[in-house]
Amino acid sequence: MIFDPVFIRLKALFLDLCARFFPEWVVMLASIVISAVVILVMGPVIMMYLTLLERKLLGRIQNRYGPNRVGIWGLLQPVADGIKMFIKEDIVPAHADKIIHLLAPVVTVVPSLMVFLVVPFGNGMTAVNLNIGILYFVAISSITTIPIFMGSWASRNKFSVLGGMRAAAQMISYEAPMTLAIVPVIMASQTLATATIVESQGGGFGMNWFIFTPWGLLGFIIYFFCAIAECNRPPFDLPEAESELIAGFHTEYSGMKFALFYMAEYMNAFTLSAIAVTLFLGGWQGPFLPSWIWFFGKTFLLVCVMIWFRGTFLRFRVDHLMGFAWKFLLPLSLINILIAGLWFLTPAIAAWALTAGLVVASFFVFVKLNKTFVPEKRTYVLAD
Amino acid sequence: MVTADRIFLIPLLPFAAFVVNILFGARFLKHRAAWLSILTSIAACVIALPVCFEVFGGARFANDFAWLRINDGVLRFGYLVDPLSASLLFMVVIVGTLIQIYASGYMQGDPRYSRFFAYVSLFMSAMLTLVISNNFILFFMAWEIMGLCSYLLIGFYFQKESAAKACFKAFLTTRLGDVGFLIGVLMLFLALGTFDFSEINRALALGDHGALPLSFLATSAIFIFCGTIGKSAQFPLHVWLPDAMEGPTPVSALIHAATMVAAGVFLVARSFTIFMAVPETMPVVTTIGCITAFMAAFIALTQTDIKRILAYSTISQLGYMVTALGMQGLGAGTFHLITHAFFKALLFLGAGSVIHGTHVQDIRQMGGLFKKMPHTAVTFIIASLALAGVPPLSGFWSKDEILLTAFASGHTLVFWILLLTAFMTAFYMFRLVFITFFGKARDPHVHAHESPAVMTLPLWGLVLGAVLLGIPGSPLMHHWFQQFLAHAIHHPEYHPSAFVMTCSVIAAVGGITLAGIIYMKNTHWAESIAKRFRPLYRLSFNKFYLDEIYSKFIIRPFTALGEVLYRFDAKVIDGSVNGVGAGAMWLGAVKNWIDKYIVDGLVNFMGTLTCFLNSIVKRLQTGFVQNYLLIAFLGFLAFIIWELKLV
Amino acid sequence: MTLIPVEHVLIFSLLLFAIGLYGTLTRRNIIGILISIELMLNAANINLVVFAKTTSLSPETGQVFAVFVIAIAAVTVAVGLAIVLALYRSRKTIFADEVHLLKW
Amino acid sequence: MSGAGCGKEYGKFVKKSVPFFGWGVLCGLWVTLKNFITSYFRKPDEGGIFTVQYPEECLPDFEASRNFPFLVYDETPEKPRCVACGICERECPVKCIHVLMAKDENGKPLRRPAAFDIDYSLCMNCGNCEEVCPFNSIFMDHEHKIAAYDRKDLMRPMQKLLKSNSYFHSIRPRDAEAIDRAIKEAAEKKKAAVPAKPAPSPEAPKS
Amino acid sequence: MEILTLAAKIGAYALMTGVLLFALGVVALRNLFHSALCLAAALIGIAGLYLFFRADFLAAVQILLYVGAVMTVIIFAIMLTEHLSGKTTIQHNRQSLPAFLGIAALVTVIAKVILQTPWPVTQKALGAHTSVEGIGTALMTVYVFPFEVISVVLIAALIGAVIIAKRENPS
Repeated sequence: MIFDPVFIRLKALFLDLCARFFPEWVVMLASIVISAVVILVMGPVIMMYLTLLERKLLGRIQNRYGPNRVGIWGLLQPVADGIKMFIKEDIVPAHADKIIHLLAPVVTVVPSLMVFLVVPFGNGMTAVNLNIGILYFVAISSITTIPIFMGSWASRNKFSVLGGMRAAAQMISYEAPMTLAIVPVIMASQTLATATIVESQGGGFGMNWFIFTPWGLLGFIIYFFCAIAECNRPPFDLPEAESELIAGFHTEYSGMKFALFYMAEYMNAFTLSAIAVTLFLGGWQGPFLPSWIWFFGKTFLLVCVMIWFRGTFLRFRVDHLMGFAWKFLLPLSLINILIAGLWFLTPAIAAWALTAGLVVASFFVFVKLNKTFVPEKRTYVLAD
Repeated sequence: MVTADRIFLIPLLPFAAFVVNILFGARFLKHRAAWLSILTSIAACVIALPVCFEVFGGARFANDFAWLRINDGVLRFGYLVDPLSASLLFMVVIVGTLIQIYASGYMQGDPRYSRFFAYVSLFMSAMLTLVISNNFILFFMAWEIMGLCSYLLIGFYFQKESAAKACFKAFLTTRLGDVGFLIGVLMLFLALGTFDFSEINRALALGDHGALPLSFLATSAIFIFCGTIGKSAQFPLHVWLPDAMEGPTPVSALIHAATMVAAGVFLVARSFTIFMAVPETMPVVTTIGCITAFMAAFIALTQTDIKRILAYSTISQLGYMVTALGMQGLGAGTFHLITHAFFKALLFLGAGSVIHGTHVQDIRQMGGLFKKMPHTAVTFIIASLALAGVPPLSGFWSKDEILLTAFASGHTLVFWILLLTAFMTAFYMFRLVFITFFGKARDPHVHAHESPAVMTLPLWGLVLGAVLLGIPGSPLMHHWFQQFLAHAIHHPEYHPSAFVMTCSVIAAVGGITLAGIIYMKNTHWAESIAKRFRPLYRLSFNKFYLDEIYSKFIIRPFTALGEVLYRFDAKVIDGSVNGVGAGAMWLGAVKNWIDKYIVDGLVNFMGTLTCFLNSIVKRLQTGFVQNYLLIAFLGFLAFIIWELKLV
Repeated sequence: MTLIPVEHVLIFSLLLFAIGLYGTLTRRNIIGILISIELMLNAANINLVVFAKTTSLSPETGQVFAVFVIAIAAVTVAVGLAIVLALYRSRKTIFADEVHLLKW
Repeated sequence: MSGAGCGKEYGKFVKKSVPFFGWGVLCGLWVTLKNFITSYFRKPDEGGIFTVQYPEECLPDFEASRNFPFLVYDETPEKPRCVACGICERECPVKCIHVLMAKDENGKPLRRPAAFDIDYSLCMNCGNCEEVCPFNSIFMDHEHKIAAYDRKDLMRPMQKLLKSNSYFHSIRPRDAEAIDRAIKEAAEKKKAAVPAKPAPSPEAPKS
Repeated sequence: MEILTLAAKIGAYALMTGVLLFALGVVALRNLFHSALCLAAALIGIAGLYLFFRADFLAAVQILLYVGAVMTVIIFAIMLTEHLSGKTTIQHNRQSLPAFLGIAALVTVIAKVILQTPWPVTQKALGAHTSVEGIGTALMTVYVFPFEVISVVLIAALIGAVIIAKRENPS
């Protein structure tokens, strides 16, 4: 494949060029800067086109066209939106904590961008191949609650505070099953480094992807639900539930600050999908096409699924949301670790039968256990 | 290694019943709690009795395991079933089981039914452990658990203030003796370097007194005897036992008549070799026992509460046993211990049956119960005859054995005192019998009825023991029992003496006759004598002492003496036990309120002083956490600076 | 670690600890106290890591213990904040010097 | 349109049976997925996209829809049907119609308007003027793209308001024919009874 | 490479200074929310220092547990008790001066000790990344008992916290 390492070649070429004229440390710096710049540019661009993609897909699902006026197929729509955001008035509430109100959206974007560091975009295309890659990802993405808190608290608005609290509760709750759903993958690949995880899924015509094992499938489902909840997308968008909280934690934000929140959210959606692809869907593994095309293709497919979910499902109720995380996903993910352990301990055929049976059985057991809530039949006096 | 051994099960089964009853009894078992306790007791019986008979046949069981390792010393726990413990074991399992069966009827309907049986099971477990234990530490642990059970069971009706006070008193009083016991055991360990009975016996048999002088061993023996004084209610620590009658009657029968109080005597028997090694201690034991026996019998003459009479009788009989042991009469003492357990338990259960049937405890309100409660009355009278020492019942043989020991070993004074005591015993027992069961019903409000079969059957069971158990120790079987014990611990034996037997029979029959003369004819003498001597008996302002001979010749001095002794008991000794300077009070005559004032004043002064000091120091406690932390930190800082020698 | 002398890191953690201690001693708000305690724990953690790195111990040892400390810190915060909430609910205050009933 | 169909479809899935937990969720996903795919090839009335790309394409207006009023002339703009009676001016709730009757040199009214202005920025499309006009001369137009940068531009003078009868026919054919017929009948009746005063037909069908 | 080393050194010292400044913010700021945010910043800075010490795993754990979980919970509590952390209330108690003096003494003493001690520096461990496997192995072999104990403590604390914070009898 010629096109596979094309970006790597380009960078190496540039660095070679640098090395002829500058001392070594400049080359290193340049290497760092190039990766950083690529990520810094890629993040917002991806975000912009995700908004467009989302609007188009949602439109189609609702029998509409979606934006198609600005540019061909509406391709310039995000640019137009961005310009609109820039020129909008920046409103700060009178009693707001001004510094934190300003800091919150800025801080929001940082972890979202930092996560790109460990995403393996293609064969050899990981910005930094940290040996604690997945842990790094989990750690960094757990920071995102704090800027949300900052924004909601600094706004001095009860809707904001309520939204912030909901966001925090939700993110903490869903982080636990998400992390636990990752554990079997780490067990299988014996490493935390993202690139190595992808490599361990190679070969076998894609049948070595972790999603094609019982525990992988269950883990993927758990992870994916948690990912949707982590980036506050429907049906888990309680922190910004319009009908209850106006706009949740960013009620008091407008203009570019609002855009930053928005950007962080969409970049999170992208990175979470990308990590899902890395962990369960074989990352950049795939035949014929360049690895990065496979990677982006799979990632965008997952993003499309997220949008599809948004177009389909209703918003959760708060108690259902928490119950789903703590009473269903968390025990299921714990059981999943056990199942994965059994998978590695038993020979192949038996492992399939055993683990698949266990997955299905535990799924239904937890369904049964969670069905306890039966609301009492209510009679209203006025109705008589 | 612990070998799995059925004998370990004997105490563990009741303990299991205790655990189950205390945890689940109140909620799940309820009235079935009794069955659990009884079944475990019966199981313990089933295990223990064959063992006992094997020992009677000459076998001997011992087993132990390392419980605690301290440096190179090993403390081994285990059991030792030798003739002495086998005979006790035999007595405890049978009496305990029968009393529990009885209690399941007696306690029917009590709100804390299951807790009662939990306590009783715990007690059984401790008592059995004590009996078969092979060393002083295990013995002492069981001893203390029994003390706890006694406390819990005396205070079983803790809503009654008198019961609450009584359990408190019992616990504290026996505690005095227990501390002495512990000190004695530790001294013994210092002297001989072991707690194990067999090793102690072996060492002493070889004449090895350890590194320390013989007087040290003697002191330790006296201290061990303190345990007996406390637990077996010997003078001067006997005051708790009458009060302990506040507990449920089966408890009085089991703990405060048959088993626990006998444990003190058993302690002396267990450490008999120690006493034998230092014969100088023997007179102490004899004296204490003798005083106890006589004094308690004296007090019993004037009591009106049925259970208190029996309690004083118990004290008196325990005094008998201790006296016997003091005269090196191990066989006699132990023999009396076992026979006494049966007929005294029977007496208490009979008394319980009477109380159950009449709902009163005062014998002046009873009368003529013979026809209404035939089973109770017959068994009670048999037991009374046994206690009085009428041949051929068991009490006769064992008491005769003690008198024989006293007579033959040359303690003539002791012999006559004991004989007098035997006479008084017969008298007060039959006073009780005649007042309670004969004559006319005195209180029209009392409607007596016979107790249910679950209560009367154990009575008949105990009657068997009370009647037959004298035989093994009697001349009829050539003092089999004494010889049996002598296999284990050598002690002197004496040939039966016709003179002693005659004296004993005369004392018993005389007492009974005197009681019969006075109390079977009281009705028409009563009123006239009551009018004439009313001022003299103001202290006993009840209505039963109206007989002429009673008032002229016997009762008046007896009553006075009894009263004096009783007061001596109640005020002086109780006071000393309670730590209020009873000696000063006694020496300073009756004005005890002055003493109280001084002592209280001292206590109050100490309290005020403490309060005053406290009011200064309490400023430090601000209730403010960070302040504490700051102070702690500064202290730590000072420590660091000091430690690093920076200053 | 080759770059910075051990002494400097130790002084740094000492200062961090001192600041945390000052906060613990003087903050009125109980949550503030908890926060300051976290600072002290972190100072200790830094020392654990540094010592394990610079002595003959295996470098994992210090980190393992730092992980333990972090877990314990989480426990502290969870229980502490639960107490704070209960306190706030019952007494409407979370100032340490207003909760001083436990005296005399 | 397609929404009702979706509901029915969804109900069909759910009611049949619930084989396992999450079946309803999958049914919902299937419905939206099908909607998404069919949006590419189905026609609007079959469940495809029903959006009308407005500036480029419009839905045909309903015949009876009404927007802003205009004046009808028969042959030439010089001969409007309006006789400047002023009834519409009086009846207009927002007073957006201003009529000035034409007069000859000596001040005699000429039964035609000299000026007829309607302020579209005030008009609220109520259609009262059309209903009250006895001469069938004022009607509601379908024209709606009348945005302007200045409010003055919305002030329509008579020249801009006058539109031919054929235009009226083109937007509201049925009404126009009925009115033409009525006018013709009235003219014939007038011819038959020459002396009689020409009167408007009270039976003029107005919608 | 010299310049990179220098840069790293400067970076580390800057990080330390930053952490200390934020720590000062934690204890000095009157607004509790601000000091909590300062704490978060300080903790992230310390995680950076861990990275500098080549303790990647610990850095990630620091961020995951401290910043992600502990800080969130703290801020949650601050929000629930918010009106007490406003600017108007006095946020420091009366023992500031003695505390300050004592701590100054402590710092002096320990700093003296630190500077006087000849610190041994073994060369073998320096610069090497601590492997995650090594930590895992240590946790599961040598330190498995404390590890399990901590799990039990965590569970107990979790249940305890729930019970303490639970509202008494909602009816």
